[in-house]
Amino acid sequence: MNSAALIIIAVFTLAAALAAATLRKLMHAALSLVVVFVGIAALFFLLGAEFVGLALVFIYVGAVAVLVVFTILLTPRDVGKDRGFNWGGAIVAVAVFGGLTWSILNTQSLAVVAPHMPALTVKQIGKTLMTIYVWPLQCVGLLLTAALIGALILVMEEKR
Amino acid sequence: MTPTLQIFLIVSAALFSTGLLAALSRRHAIFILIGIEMMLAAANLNFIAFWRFGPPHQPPTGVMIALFSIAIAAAEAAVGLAMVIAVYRHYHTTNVDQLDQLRG
Amino acid sequence: MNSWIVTHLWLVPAEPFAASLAILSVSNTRRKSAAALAVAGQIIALALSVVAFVSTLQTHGFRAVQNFTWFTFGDQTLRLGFVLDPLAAAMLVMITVVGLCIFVFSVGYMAEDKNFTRFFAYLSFFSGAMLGLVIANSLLLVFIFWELVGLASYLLIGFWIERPSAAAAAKKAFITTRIGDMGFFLGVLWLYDRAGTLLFYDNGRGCLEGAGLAMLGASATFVALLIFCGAVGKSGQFPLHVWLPDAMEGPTPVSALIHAATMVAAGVFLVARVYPLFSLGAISGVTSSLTVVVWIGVTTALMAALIAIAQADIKRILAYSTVSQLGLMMVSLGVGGVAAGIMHLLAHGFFKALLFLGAGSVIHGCHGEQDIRKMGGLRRFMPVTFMTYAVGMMALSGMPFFFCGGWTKEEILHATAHWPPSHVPYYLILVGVVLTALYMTRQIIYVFFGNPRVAAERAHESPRIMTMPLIVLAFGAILLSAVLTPAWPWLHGYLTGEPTYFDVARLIQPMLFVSLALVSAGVGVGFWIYRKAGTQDGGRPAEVDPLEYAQPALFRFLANKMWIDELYARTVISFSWMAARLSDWMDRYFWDGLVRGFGAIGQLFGIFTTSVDERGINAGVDETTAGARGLGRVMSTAHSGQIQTYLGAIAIGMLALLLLYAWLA
Amino acid sequence: MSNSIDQVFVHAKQWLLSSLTGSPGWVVQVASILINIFMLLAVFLTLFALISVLERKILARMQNRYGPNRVGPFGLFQPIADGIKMLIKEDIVPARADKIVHFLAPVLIAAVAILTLGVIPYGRNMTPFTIDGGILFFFAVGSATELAVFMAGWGSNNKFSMLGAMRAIAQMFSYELPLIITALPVVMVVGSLTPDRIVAAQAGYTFDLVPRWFVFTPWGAAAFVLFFVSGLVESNRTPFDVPEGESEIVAGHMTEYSGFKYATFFMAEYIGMFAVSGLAMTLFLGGWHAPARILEIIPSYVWFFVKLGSLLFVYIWVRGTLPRTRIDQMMNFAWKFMLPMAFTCVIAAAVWHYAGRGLRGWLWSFLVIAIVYTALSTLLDTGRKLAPRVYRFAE
Repeated sequence: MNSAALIIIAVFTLAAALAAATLRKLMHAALSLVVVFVGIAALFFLLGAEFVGLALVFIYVGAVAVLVVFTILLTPRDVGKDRGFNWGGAIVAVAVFGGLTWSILNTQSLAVVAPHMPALTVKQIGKTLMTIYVWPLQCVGLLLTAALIGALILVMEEKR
Repeated sequence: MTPTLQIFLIVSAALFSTGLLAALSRRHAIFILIGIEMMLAAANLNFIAFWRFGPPHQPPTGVMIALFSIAIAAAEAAVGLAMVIAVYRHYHTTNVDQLDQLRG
Repeated sequence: MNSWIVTHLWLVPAEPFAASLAILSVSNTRRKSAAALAVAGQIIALALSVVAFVSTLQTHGFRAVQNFTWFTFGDQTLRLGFVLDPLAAAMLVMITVVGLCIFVFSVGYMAEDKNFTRFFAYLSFFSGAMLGLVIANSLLLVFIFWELVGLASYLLIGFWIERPSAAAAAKKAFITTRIGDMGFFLGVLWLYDRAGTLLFYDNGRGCLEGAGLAMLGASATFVALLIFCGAVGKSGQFPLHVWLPDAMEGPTPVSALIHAATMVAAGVFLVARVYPLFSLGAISGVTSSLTVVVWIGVTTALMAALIAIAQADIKRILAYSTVSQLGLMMVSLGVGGVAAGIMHLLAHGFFKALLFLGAGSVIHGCHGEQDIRKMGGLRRFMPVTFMTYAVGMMALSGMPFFFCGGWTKEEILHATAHWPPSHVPYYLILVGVVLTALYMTRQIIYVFFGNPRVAAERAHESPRIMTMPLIVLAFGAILLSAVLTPAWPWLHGYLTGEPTYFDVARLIQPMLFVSLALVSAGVGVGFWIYRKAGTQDGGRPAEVDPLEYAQPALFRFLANKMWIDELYARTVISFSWMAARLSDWMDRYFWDGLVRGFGAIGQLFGIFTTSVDERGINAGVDETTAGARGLGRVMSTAHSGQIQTYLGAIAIGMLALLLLYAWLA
Repeated sequence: MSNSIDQVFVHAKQWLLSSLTGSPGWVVQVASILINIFMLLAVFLTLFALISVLERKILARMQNRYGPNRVGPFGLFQPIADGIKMLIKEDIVPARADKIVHFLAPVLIAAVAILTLGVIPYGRNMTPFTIDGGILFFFAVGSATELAVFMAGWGSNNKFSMLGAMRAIAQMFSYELPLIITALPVVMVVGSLTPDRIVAAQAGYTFDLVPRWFVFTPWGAAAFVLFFVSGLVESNRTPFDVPEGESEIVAGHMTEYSGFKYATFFMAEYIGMFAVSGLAMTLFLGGWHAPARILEIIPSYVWFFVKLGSLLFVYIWVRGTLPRTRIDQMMNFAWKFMLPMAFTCVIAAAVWHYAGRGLRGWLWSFLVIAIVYTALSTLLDTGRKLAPRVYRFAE
């Protein structure tokens, strides 16, 4: 695992995340979110979870990001207007970050390096998904169907 | 120097906090969703990291949970964005400060 | 072919049922298609019946069953089935032939009716139910079809629903037969309790076979008598015969089909079907249950024949004669002449259908008039009807040689004469035979001879479609006698499974002369008494019956059906009325008072609790709610309604938990 | 002999890398990647130039014209002239445009198109980017095209651009489903998402005659046709070029682009076409495998480019033949026909597998597809018969 690559990707991702949280234009923030997800996918690749990284890119860049930009398109009134910034939220976020970092750094059992591990193949994931996790898989399928129908009904024009 | 688990966790914590920042500080409803997506991604990063740094030759539970979480997050995003559109249609605003009909 | 018809025997009743459904589903203006459907269904059923009949000819005592499981409850399985044996096959052919004739007749008779299609739907429905009844191999299935037949009868008697008398007659028929069916159903239950099966034949395990009968033991008598209750109701035996004459309110083809040829025969058929139950443990052919059957039959036969003499309605006379003949069949079954009884049943089916259709033709010709005293001299206007009616009358009277009724009646007399316990039934039946000839002679004289009276003046012959079935049935009644003669008793052998051979010497035997003498006597006396019926004679006015003039009290007794209806009205019905009044009174004053008393107690308690509630509890609750409301007002300030506040609170809470955990660890 | 010709590029790369022995591992890795990228760009940009001029020539021949024939022999240097023209044109950015997004859109779309090329096996041992989930990578990266199109539409701040982008996204989303689902049966049958494994699974010949390509199974043939049609849509080619229909919305999301940015869009479209064709070949047409055993002496990469060339010719042929469809017809076709048929292919592949992959499986899976196809075409029949168009006012 390459430290240099990790640092580059992490800095890139976090910068994009900060941009997504603070950019004034909503569209730019949404596109920054895409960059964040590409960065996270890269981190997944770095960690050896290629399949999850590809799935993340596939779902977030291909679907969720387009949904977000479409929503921005469909709610045009507030786009581009600055609504101010709630500094209280920033304080809370910084406090949470501080608390988390403090506890992570103070937990000695976390200061481990990665063990050697055989590569996780797609086949392996598929087998696990179809054996141990077959019920969760079905439930997720049901959930996605329900979400699809629910989203459709929510945005459907009301008949008069 | 090879990275330890702590570095990944701190990256994840930073991402989580940034997501929290987006969700807490911005007024537009879509920012809240963006923040939530970032927080979920941070959680996924944690899962993957813990799997990678955990004992080898185990079922890849962390990976599985990350996959399911991605799927569920996609559903959440779809419903959430649909709600944003529905709310916009009804109140003609996406500013969450104005959506306070449930005020006590 | 053989096995095919056995496994597909259900098709026979299915055809008329299907026809019925089809007719109900077409518009009631499509009369031709309705009639065509009904007749087609009947023809197919007839063809299948003939196939079934032919297959039973192959061996003596042929019997094939086809059983299946209807449903399973717990570890019990309820099995139903169909049986094909000579009894069923003969009945199938008789019902379909007679039924077909009646269907065709109805096309002409009901041509003017506005509910033509409904009539044919009911008729087909009835036919299907009756066919199902005769091939059922399970007492339960018999019961099901039995009730369907009852329903069809109810619907058809009350067909002219706009007439109050028809509706009342339908109700009377339905309720009276239901009384008998109650006993039948109890018998079915008892039999199931004892034998554990309701199948008649099931490879030796059926309730009519050795093992099943052995399990019954002494209870067989009671079971048999309970089943006989059903037969009494359906076959119009004393004391439940009262519905049958009233059922003549239905259209005449219905009377012919249901109340002469087929349905009322169901009771006789049932007794014949479960005959092993009756004869279980017989000593020289006599059991207590069979004795009951004999005495009921004798009473019915004689009583109905007597009543028939004094009736004026052409159909009522025939109805009482039906009751009488059914009694005769019961006697035959009771004394052990099962084959004779069934043969008489088959023959009766033909000639009684013929007589009823003839009566229908007469009524049709006289424009709806049913009173024989208003007819007369019709033989000139309605020659075909007269000829066929005469054939039917001869057959019914029991004229030997050429008419089927004669041979079967003679055989019944034969069987009764040798009944060990008593000779009384034999002599009473002889009287019945004479009376039968007498009242038939009376009827024919009134209707066809003499001068035309009020209703007969503009009479006309019926159309071809109505006379054709009459002719067919008349030929059937004559030709049937060919297989009934003692010289070649083929039908007897067919039913009993014994081989038959031809012996012309057996043709001449004493009973033949007894029979001939009795019938001649009856006819002769009839001609002598009624020679001047319908005309003024001495001091007697034209409209008064000769017998009434001679014996007014006796005639009134008979004309009023021996006051049995009135007796029932005074006893059974008034008892029910009294019981109902008593129950009503109890309900109104006794139980109602109790309920009201309890109510009052509850009310008092309610008043008490209300006061406690209002004075004591409410005040406390008011204080509490006021406090809660104040607290809620304070708390609600935290509910900003803004999602980000909540989210922030969650984040702070998470942080606090983290710090708490870190502090503890 | 044939083997060394077959592997000549592989050996060349190894020879180049061998000069780096002694350097740290990551240097060699980076060098290897750079060589791959360089080769990919060199080959496919050349191919792009070649195909762009060939398309014009072929279309011209189909329409009884000459086509470009002025620059160089047979007009072959036309792309160079076009390129110079594009480069020196003024780069116009609308004043109200979202400048960053407007700039990033062509970059993203080109990057995505080139990335998808990376996972396709071009010959024996010639896959630039070997990854376990190559097919998934292709679709995952390819799905970013929609985002780029949206960025172009949004960034231009022009209603034609926005409308074109909406149309493009609608049709790409709709046809991405059949595209991915028709790839599924192959993945199911091979049991791998790796392109190399999929190509390897199609090696060999039935009866030494018919190659074991998936296109020769009923489900494979049906899936190939569906995949090809979806590919046409994904690369916005005629008859599905609704998003940039000139007569309706100028040039769709590319309306506000000029000069080199426009050229980049153009290039991305062609490279996307190459990539989809390459994937179609990998999945169904046996990749770089020769169509007969005798022809195996010809190197694998030659076969790949021969097949690619024929597929591209079909693209051009279709463009020269068919008129543009209406957007509603396209959407109906996607959801009512393509998607059910794609699922049918999955089922038919399963049937083929469980019926023994032999003649029996062939017949059964053919039956499944035939039944569903017949049912669908009966159900979707609008009853409108095709007839010559009647010009009421023109005659």
